Amino acid sequence: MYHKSQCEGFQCEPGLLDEGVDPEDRQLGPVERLVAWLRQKSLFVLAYGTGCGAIEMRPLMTSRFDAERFGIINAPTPRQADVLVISGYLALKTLKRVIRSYEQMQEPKYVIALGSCTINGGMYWDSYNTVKQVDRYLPVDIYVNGCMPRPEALIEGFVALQERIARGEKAGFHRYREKIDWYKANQRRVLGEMMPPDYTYDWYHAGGIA
Amino acid sequence: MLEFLDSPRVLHGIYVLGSLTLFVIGLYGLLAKRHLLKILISIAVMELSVYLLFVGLATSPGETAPILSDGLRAFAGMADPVPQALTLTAIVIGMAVLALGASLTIQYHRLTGNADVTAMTELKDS
Amino acid sequence: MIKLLFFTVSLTPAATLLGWGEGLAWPLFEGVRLTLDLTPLSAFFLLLLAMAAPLVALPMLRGTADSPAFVLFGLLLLGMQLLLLAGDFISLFIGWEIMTWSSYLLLLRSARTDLETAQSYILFNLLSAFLLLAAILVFYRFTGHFEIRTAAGLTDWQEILLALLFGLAFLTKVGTLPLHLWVPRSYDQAPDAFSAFLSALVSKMGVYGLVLLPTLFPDALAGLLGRLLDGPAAGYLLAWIGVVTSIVATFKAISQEDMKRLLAYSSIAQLGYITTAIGVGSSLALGGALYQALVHTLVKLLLFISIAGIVLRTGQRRFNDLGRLMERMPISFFGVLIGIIGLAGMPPLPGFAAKYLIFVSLLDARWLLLLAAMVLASTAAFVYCYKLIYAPFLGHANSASAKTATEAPWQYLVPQLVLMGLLVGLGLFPGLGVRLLIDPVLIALQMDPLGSPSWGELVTPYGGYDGVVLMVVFGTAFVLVTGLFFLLRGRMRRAGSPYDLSYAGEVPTAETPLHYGAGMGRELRRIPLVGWILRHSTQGFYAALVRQTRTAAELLSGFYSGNPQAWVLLAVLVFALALQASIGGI
Amino acid sequence: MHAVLDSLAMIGISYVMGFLFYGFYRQFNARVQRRWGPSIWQNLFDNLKFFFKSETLSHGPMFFFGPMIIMAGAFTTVLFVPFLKDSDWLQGFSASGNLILIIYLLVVGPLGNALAVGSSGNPYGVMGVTRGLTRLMGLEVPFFLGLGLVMLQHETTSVHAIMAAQHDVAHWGILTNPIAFAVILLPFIATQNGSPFDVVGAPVEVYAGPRVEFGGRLLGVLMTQNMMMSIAKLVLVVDLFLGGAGNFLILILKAFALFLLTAAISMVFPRLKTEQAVDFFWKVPLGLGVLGVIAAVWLPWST
Amino acid sequence: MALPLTPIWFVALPLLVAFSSPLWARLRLLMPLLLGVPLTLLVLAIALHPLVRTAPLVETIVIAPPLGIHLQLDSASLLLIALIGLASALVAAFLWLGDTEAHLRGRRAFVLMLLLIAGCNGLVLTGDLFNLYVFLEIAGVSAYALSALRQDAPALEAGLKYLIIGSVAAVFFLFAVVLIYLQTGSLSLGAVASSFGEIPGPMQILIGLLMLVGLGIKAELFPFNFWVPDIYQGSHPAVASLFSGILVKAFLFVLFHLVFVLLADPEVIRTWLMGLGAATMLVAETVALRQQDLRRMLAYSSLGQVGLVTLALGFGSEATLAGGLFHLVNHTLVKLLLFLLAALMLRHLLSVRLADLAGLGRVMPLAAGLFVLGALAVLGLPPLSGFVSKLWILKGFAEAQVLWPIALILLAALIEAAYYFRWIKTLYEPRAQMQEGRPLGHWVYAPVVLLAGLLILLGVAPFLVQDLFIEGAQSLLARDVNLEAMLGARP
Repeated sequence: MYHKSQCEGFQCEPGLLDEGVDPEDRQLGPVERLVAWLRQKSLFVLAYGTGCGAIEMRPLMTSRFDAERFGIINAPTPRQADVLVISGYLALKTLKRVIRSYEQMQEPKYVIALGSCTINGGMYWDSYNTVKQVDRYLPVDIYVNGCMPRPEALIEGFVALQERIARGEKAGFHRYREKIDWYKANQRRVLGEMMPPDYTYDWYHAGGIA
Repeated sequence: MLEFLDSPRVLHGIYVLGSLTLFVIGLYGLLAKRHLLKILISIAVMELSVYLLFVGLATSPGETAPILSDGLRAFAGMADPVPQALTLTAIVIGMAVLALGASLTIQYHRLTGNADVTAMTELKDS
Repeated sequence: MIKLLFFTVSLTPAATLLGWGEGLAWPLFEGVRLTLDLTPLSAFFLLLLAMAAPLVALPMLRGTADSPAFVLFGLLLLGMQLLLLAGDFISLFIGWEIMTWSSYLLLLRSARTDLETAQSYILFNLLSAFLLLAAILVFYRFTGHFEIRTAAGLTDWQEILLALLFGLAFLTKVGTLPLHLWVPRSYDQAPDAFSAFLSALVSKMGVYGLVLLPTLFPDALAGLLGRLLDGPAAGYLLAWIGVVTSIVATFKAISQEDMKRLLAYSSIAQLGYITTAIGVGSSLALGGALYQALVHTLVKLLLFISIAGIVLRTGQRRFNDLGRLMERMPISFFGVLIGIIGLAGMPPLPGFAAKYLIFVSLLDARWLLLLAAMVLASTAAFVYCYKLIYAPFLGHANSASAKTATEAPWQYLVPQLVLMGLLVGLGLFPGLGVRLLIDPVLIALQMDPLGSPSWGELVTPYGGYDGVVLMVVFGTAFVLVTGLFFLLRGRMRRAGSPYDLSYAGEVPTAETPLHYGAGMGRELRRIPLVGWILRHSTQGFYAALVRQTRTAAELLSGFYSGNPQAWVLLAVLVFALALQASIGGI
Repeated sequence: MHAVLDSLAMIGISYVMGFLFYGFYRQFNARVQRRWGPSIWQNLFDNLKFFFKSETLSHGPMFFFGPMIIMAGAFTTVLFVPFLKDSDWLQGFSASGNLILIIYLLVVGPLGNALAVGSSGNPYGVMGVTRGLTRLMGLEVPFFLGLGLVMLQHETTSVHAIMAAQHDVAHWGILTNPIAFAVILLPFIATQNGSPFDVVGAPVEVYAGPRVEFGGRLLGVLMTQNMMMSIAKLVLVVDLFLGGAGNFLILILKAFALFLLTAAISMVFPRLKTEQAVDFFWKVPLGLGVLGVIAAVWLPWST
Repeated sequence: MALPLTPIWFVALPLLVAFSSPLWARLRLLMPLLLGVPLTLLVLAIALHPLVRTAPLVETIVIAPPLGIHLQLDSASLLLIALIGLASALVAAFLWLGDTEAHLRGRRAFVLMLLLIAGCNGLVLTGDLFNLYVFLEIAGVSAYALSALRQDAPALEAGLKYLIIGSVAAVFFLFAVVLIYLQTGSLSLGAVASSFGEIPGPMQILIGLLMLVGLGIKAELFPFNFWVPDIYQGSHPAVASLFSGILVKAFLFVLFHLVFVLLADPEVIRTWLMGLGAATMLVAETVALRQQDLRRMLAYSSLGQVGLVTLALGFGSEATLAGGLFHLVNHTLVKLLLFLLAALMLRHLLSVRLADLAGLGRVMPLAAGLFVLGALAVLGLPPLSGFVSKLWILKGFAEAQVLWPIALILLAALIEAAYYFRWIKTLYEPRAQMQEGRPLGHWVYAPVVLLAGLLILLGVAPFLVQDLFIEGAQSLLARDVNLEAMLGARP
């Protein structure tokens, strides 16, 4: 039985989401603008299929939805990926691997949380072994809501992401670097003994450069 | 009645037959007997047969022993002396070998308690 | 003191080469006179010897002085010099035999040599030696002299018989296919520094013999069937033997789990190329064969010495037990790197020049199928070359000793540096090698020299290439690219741990099997041809031969029963039978 | 100065051509699959994006030098392939090289990169390298045999001489030596890492391949060299079989025609496993090559 | 009175010294004399060499006409005499310096060894068939007794076996002698030779076969040599070295001497002899593969070499004869070396079985090294003397355009290598644990090292001695000259 012994997500830290968004529009120079434009034209996706959402990822690349026309293509390994799509509820086992995959991606990198279960627990809101709210553990850039969201919704999410990239806004990975202690504390709370070894993230503590 | 025995051919034939018989007996003993002394005796018998053959064939009927004495000054009518001398020598040598063999057999028997030729298995391919 | 003396001894081949006056002669006995003479061909191989001997001697100096090994090494050098300087076959054979047994005794100095290895080494080498002796005697029977010079007045069949006997002898030494059983195990188990010498030099003596053959019997290769396409027909057979050897040995090398065994098989394969080239027999091919011999000597010395250093420092020789030594033994790493580049015949190192000459000679003879087969062998060689550098130096350290190893001692590093320098220099100036080393030999063999317009250029009738330009272009490109990238590298971050891998979201630990050392190339078995080759081996045949001989010995030893009566019985029976046969038969 | 300009031009041309060709390939592929597909510039965007990634992970010096070696190898290869016939321009250093050298140069870079893969310590990467080397072992035999037929036909290994011999359409290699072209065609696709022989670095399905540890700008370098190397190979085959090119436009046309042919073949076949590919190469193209050799060398009418 | 330099001393001196042994025992001169007598004989042989070069030396000691002892010394027999002198001197030196077991240094051994020397010399020298029989028995009896000298079970067994088979051989030989006498009426070799051709054919064959069996047993040819390994194993290795080194060689010489003198055309039995030689060689080498006892292995190897020599001598061309004689000498030296080393190992470790010798190279480096040297010499590997003699033989075959013996010899050498190198490998087994045995002095090695030096010297500079062998071969072949000399010496 699920006991609501502690607050979760927005209930505890309501200001968190707003804090990530940079209030004043940063002015981009021409080179930065070009770079940002190039970045949004090419998104390599690491699709992390943890639940039923994974089934909605496949049609994205098929002739019907053809995400490739947006420059979106699957990447084989996290090293090459720009976008991590977390598609489904996260259990402790999968959370650990999602974090690991995210940390192995090269910046700039973005996270799309796909589906209600990922975002707020959804139908597993009182399950004893799922992680309810992914944005406590990883910085999510785009939330694609639904149970399950259609591929069209996902494409919309991508397009939104592209727009944000082109605007040169501060993204989730900045937030992750800046608030690493908070994220790690959250992660440690649920993972406990299963925390990955120090070397996987300790460079974040040094400002992201090691 | 037994004159035909005086003919050298017949006589030599008998010698040959006899000594060959002896030889074969010796050979049989050598191959079939297992006691060391019997084997030595068989060898002696074989040697003996050869001596007999030698002396027998070298002598023809009517010849006397080749001993130069009693006024005999020539070898006329005498048997060829060489085979006899040689046979004597050979007998001596055979004797010596036999003696050595017998002594070795005795020592061997003392040491190991057997004199069986087939039981001599100390030395063999490993 | 002993060490100094030994090192001086190892310089004797160089002294011989430099100080050789005119021929020497030594009467052995009635009708046999040993003559020693330095021809350009023998000078070429003597040069290899002179170069290799001190380089191999240096690692042997490490640790306590092993005087018997030093003496044997000296004898080995003596035998090889005799072999190379021989003006007649008897001296050649004497040198050959001294080389055989002294190298065998050196092989016994290793603690790892087992009985089967030792036996196979000596028996195959003696087989080779006795074949050589038989060939020499048949040669003597046909010509009435022992001198090494072109044999005149032989019929075709006589020449072919001789070439066959000589050829078998020399092919055994170079470890051609069905006769290669001894090579991998002995190279593997020999003392580590000595393996270098075995592979680099001792096997070259077989090559020396093979190169000698066409000069002895100019018509033997073409004699049987005339000319096939544009090359000698009998040589076609020899060339195929060489190529099949290379292919099989290459695949065997890929499947090895032990560094030295891999090198041994690669040695067989490389010598297979030489065999092929000799089969072609044109001046291009012989030039290629000599060049390959030169390169192979340098490369195998380098590789075996580097690996000896690894074995010295870690005590491990299996691919599974090593890994990530690159950071601990950087010079050895570069040694092996240069070595495998040479071994694989990649430009710009001189291995390419050798391969180029051989390829062109095959093209010249229009033996395209051979060319394809050879390409197969030399491409497959990339796999084992990669395995050789990956498994010890890259990947993950797989044993405690590999994690704590230090760089090899200077006795191992100096030869490596020298050899690296030689290889790079020769790669830069392939024409220089041709001009200085190959052409004099070819001229002496009454063939057209290859010629080279400049030091850097290697030229054939089919076109050539310029080593200097190649090296400069590649070097410039490398410097430019690296520099540019370094300027624009952005934020570069060094991985925090060797286990920081993208490993399907997992976090591998020291227990995770991350090192792909011995398993590399195992999946090649699934290719039908390769699987077939790897499933078969000549070992069973030789084992059966040994078994049969043992059975025969057992049967025959039934005669020696230890029972006097049986002896007498047999003697009498034989007597009776012989009597019956000779008198009764009349 | 001329050499420097010439080299820069060749490198630039091969870079641009490579990305455009492959951009076209992606769109062509998409159209065959009845979808819109990305723009023709998409490959360029991808590449530049990687060059502008702000973070790059390295596993040590060797890991860093691997892509540099492969890039240098690609430059060298490009510079040793003559782009134009009878021209002073776009020749690079091809006068100092030959066909066999170029074939070997094609593998220098990948082997250098293999070192980097090895030093990363990722077994999947090494597995990919092994697959690549295995495929190389399979494809090189018929490829070399086909080129051997060409070299035999012209009795030279010099690319210039082979080009010069094909002075008009009737003397194009593809007409005078069609078997050789047929022999090298499929291995050529494999050298281009094209489907159906692309299991080595296959983009999606396999969590493996030589590039598994490369990301950021190093990956950009790898993509760049791949494109340039592809162009070098294309131009080489154009030189050998399509009579070379007199000027830049014809070069693009011929290369594009050839590219279209290979792309069309790639598109319609499913991917083969490595060992299947090797076995295939040793059976079909090599068998064809043996027939070619018999026709060219062994039969009585062949001189 | 100046003692004339005559061949009789070769037989007489050892006999005299042997029979006056009580005196020497009292004077404690046994060992010096055992060394001195062969050395004297060796010097005598060298002194006689210039005489013999010109013509064979024939001497007849008349007991009573027409009885007499004919001694004939030609180049070939001189070679054998010198070899016997040298070999027995080396063994004597080994016994003396090596501080060997008491029973080998006692009076009995002294007498028996000198008798053996006398017998062998007599065998080689005699020109009379019956004397041949007598010397055969002298040598035989002393050999039986020598092998039983240690008087433990193996030694007695060896002695008895040797005695049985030796006596049978003697009976066969005697039978042949008797038949010859009955057919020709004479026993002198010269006379027999001149009338041998007149004996009816079947009888010739019978005689020949009887002789072949008799001498074949003694000279260790194939179907008659089954006794050899047992005897060599049972005897002390030093004694075995004498058997292998001189006794067999004397008998081989006798066999071929008879063949070349009696038969006007030796080619009629060439095939027989070569066949026997080849069979001996191959069978012995093959069986040797599975031996576990060093002495037994050496015995088989010795058989193999005897087969090789038989093959070479049986062919009967000048080059093979010369090579065969050289090989005879080499083999004597090598087998002395190896058996004496076996004696040393036996003393040190109390066993010479393969398993017990593992790792010997560390405990007795010199012995092991010399063993390797000896093995290389047996195998005929340069630069040791075995190579030269083997090459000489092979060259002889090649000159005569006969190739099959070459193939067989090389095959046999390969098989031989298989077991010799197995032993060598075992000697240098790195993993074996070897206990320290009894220490040996340095002087023990002196004769062995001398032997090794000789092997190397003969291997490097065989031209120093080649004339000896060529002359020996020529004198063996020169039947007419020999006959003339022998007949001319008839009283």
